Amino acid sequence: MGEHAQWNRLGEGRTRRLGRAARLAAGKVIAAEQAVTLLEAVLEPGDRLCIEGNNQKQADFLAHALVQTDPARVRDLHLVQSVLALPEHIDVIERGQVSRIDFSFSGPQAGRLARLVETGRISIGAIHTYLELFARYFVDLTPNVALIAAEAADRHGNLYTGPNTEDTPAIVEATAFKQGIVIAQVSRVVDSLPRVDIPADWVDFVIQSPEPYYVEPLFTRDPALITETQVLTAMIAIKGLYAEYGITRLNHGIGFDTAAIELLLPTYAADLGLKGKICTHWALNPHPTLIPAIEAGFVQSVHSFGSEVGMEKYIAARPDVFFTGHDGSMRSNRAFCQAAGHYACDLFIGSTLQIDLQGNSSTATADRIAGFGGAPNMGADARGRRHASPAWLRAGRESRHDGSIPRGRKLVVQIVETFREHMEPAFVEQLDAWALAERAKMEVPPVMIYGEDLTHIITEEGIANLLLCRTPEEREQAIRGIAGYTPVGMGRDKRMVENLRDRGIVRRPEDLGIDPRQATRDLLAARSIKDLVRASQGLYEPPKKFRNW
Amino acid sequence: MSDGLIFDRLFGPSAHQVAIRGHFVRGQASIAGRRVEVIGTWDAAALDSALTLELAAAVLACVEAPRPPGEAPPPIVFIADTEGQALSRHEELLGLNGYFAHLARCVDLARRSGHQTLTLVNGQAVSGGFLAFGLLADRICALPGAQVRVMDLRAMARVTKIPFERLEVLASESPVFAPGAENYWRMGGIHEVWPDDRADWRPLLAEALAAIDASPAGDQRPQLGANRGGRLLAARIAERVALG
Amino acid sequence: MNAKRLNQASYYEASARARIAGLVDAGSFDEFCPPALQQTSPHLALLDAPLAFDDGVVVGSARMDNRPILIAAQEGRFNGGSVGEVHGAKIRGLLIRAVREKPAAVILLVDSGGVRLHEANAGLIAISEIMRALLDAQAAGIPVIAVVGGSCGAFGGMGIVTRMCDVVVMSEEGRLSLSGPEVIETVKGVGEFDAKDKALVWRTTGGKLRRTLGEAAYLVDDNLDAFRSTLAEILGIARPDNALAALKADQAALTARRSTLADSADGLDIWRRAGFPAPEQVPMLDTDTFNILLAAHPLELAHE
Amino acid sequence: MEHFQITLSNSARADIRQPVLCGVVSSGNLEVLMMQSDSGGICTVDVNTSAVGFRDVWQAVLADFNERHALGGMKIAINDAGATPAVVSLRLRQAYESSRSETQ
Repeated sequence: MGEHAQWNRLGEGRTRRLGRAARLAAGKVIAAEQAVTLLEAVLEPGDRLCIEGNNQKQADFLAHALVQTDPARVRDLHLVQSVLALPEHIDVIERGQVSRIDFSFSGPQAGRLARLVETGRISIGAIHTYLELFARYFVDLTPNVALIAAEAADRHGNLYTGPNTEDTPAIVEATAFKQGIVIAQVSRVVDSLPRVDIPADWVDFVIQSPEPYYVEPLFTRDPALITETQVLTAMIAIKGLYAEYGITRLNHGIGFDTAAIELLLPTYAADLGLKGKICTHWALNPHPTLIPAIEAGFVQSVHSFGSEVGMEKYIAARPDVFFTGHDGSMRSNRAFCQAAGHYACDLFIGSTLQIDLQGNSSTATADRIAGFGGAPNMGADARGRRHASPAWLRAGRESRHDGSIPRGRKLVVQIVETFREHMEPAFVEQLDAWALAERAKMEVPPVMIYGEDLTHIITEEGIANLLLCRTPEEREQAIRGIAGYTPVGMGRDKRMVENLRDRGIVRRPEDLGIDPRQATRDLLAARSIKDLVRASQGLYEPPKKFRNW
Repeated sequence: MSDGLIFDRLFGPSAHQVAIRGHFVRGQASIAGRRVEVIGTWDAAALDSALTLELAAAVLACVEAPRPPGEAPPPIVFIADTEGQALSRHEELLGLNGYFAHLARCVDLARRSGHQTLTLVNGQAVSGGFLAFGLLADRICALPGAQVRVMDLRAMARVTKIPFERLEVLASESPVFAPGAENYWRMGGIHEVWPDDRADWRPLLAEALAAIDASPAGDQRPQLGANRGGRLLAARIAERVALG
Repeated sequence: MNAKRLNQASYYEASARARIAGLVDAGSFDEFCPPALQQTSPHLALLDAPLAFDDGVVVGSARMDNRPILIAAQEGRFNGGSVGEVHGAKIRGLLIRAVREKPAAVILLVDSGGVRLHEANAGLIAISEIMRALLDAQAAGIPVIAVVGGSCGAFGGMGIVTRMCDVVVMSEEGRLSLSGPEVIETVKGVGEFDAKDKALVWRTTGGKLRRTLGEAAYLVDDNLDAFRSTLAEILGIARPDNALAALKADQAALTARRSTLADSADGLDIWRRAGFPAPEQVPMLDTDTFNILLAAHPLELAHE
Repeated sequence: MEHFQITLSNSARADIRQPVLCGVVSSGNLEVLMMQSDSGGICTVDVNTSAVGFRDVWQAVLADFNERHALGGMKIAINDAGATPAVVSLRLRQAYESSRSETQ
């Protein structure tokens, strides 16, 4: 008998916790005022806790309840969640209720987090990529309790997560099937749901929050702010890379550089005859700047990590392009989309703050601990990949200099201006990540994309094709060769760079037949948010801060 | 200055019938044997569309008023005391700038109809409220103690992001941005700053009106600014563009 | 279906020089007081601020549909198109020149927040001098046309100057008013005017509202060709009229506007009153549709 | 603001009959004025910039530009509000090209 018991400690723990919470509700639905009491009832010292904090959707009400719990009862927690975005996520650490954190991204709270680490008030297990953290949910970081957010619940506890499903399935699956407790905050409780995203028997408690959960419009880039230089780098990317490799399956990072590419597809790329030949299948959030390309018939399919505020009606009206439920609204899924971006895309392109001479890049600065979210998953060669595509094969061919067995390679591209605003150089001898690693006592410097994965760098000075470089010296000179007038660029060996140019390793705009004077904003398919709305036939409804109407 | 006193000093105690209604000034007076019309704003008026229409109506009435044959149109004396344009969303919706433009055209019509126009800055003249009518007169005089400005130095420091202390120092070298009737005088934007040692302003007023007759037609202020050394480029550049 | 291409050059985004180049007959522009003279602002230099060789305004003569015109273009991206001593003197000089040269019109491409604070006194005086010179040009029978479609709109003294012009042409992105929303918010509080609520700002100052109120005679698309063809059309018909009868009619209309709009909070109320079928949709309407709807639903002023 | 003059030598003679201005002085942007001078194989560049401490970058950008273009006997004046070298190079090229088209 005693032997049996040790095989079900998790189940007994679950029974114990549910027992303490039983007096709070007859069914699964619990009143908002009881949220703090519920958390105090189910949480035990040493618990691994996930407060669903995605890139966009936040379980903000439950996070707020957590910081009101009694620190004597709720303590020694181990936070395991993808994003530390809300002030409450840091507040609960400052209140001394958390002893350890494992996460992926903490952009909005990066400064506070760095101070906590420096003063020894928190220990970081690791800063993961999204996929890596989700993977560990199923190995050694399974949550005991998950606080999640959904759009709506029915009385049984079925959840509708709608367009912003994001991390929820990964969190709930890990928690529910390892005897954990799942608590959902929902914006409304209804009799019947548009569709069921999370079945009721995976959910223990439902709380209707007084306010709908907060969603940040993270992926909206106002075309009005795209510069001529960004138009130029976008032209270089399209003509020198997308067209050359025939890239059909891809992921774009967030930024004005990539927004410029999206907005040049129906104009510049169409003029080059590239419609149907590039950019047909995407792992991408529903960027509003992709609307003109979709309307122009460039895009066949988009699967998304999460949604974007204001894009709901547009997405629902384009079911051939987006993944939508039978109810018409989109279904996103961060874990699957990350996997798609890693394995099924031929190209990742994104921006960064710094690139060093080996091609390592990072957005880390010395006084902020931010992490990189999903970029490292997309921005890494998928070494397990086996299926071929022309772009993948060509990149593989270019990278093999030793007659080794034929194999493809993912294109991993950084697109930057040589100088950011305030004349901060994008190319550096040493990444600030080293200084951060020292201050925060990290085991490895936080690199976003490793030089060995990086295949191309695009600046307004041209493209460096790192695949074709045969030696570390060539690689360094290729990087210096497109680093313009930064100290790194000015330190180049001019003769060697010209040599690389002859071999097509460094390609200037003129080598590609691009005249920088043609790079004007008039090439953009939309020059304002209003243009995007019009392109969407009025279906896109941008958040207020982006509207002048 | 108390309501009546200024008009006593300008015209003499029994030579004016000027009524002050809220922020609006209207009446008649005589100076050196000539009848003059008095129109203006009072008590640091924030100029809004209603007050602007009152001023414009008064100017139009002067232009329209029947006169005995052979009598010259009477001069119009504008009293400008304004803290600037009214700051209100509704006024912006109405298009307050259009009301000011209308008033400016009315003042110009009066000038072209033969009325001399003279502005007396009393109290303060700020920015848009001053532009709307005061600055359009043939001649502009600042009464003793009058303040003229666009913006005070602290606000300017905030907007231009230039430290206040530095602006203070520079203000002593240049009349171009700091508040003060004297600065406007040096730049030719104000023709006279009246001294504060006279109890009786009648001679000054009569001289000012006579000076309008004596001065050449057209806007002489840029040249005045050059002659006084406070505004060296305005006249020269306008001439280069006009004649070049 | 192909997305509509925006390959026409945007007026809003064009520089002052590019606007002139896009509006006048090719090769006809002759600049006065050109940048080569480097007539920069000594006052900006004193404050150690960036200078521009044209002090933010381009003035000259040109031809439009082969008619002679004088034209000025303010550069909104240099110091918000603000008027200082040199800038103002160039515009004034152009208007004085008009009296002598008798062009078909003077065209002012206004893109300005008003007085330049770095030289506030000089700027205020300069604007009043522009007003005087503008009235002189009109008195000489020269029509003055204002165009408002840039990022700074027409505010402050330049908002007054714009409304003194004989015809105002706007795009929906243009704004025409007096005090900037930021100024009103700073002084009177966010409750009076929330400057960050851009939709409200446009419903209070933007091109569609100004066209509805009749302050702008034309609302055109944001491209240089649309502005050009409208201006060419106006050239033949605009006539200045500052006579007593005209000003009395304006006095009556402005009085009626005050009472008609006494209860209107912003453009929505005005479009509702005018009888637009879906007032809340007006800001999103394209220019042609808006103009057709406005013709069918003009705002009637309640004359007392 | 920082002011300095950079002198370039170039034996290829510029031919500008009409002075040319390109660009606008706004944040991150600049204006370039190109004029003919009578200084033979010399090109003087007057730079007035709000970004203090980048004289060596200006020197490098202008030297590269000088290598590819005929600047002898040209006078260049620049008002800069913190433009990046990319924008500077672009404006220089635009100004140069339009100076040539004006003379044709």
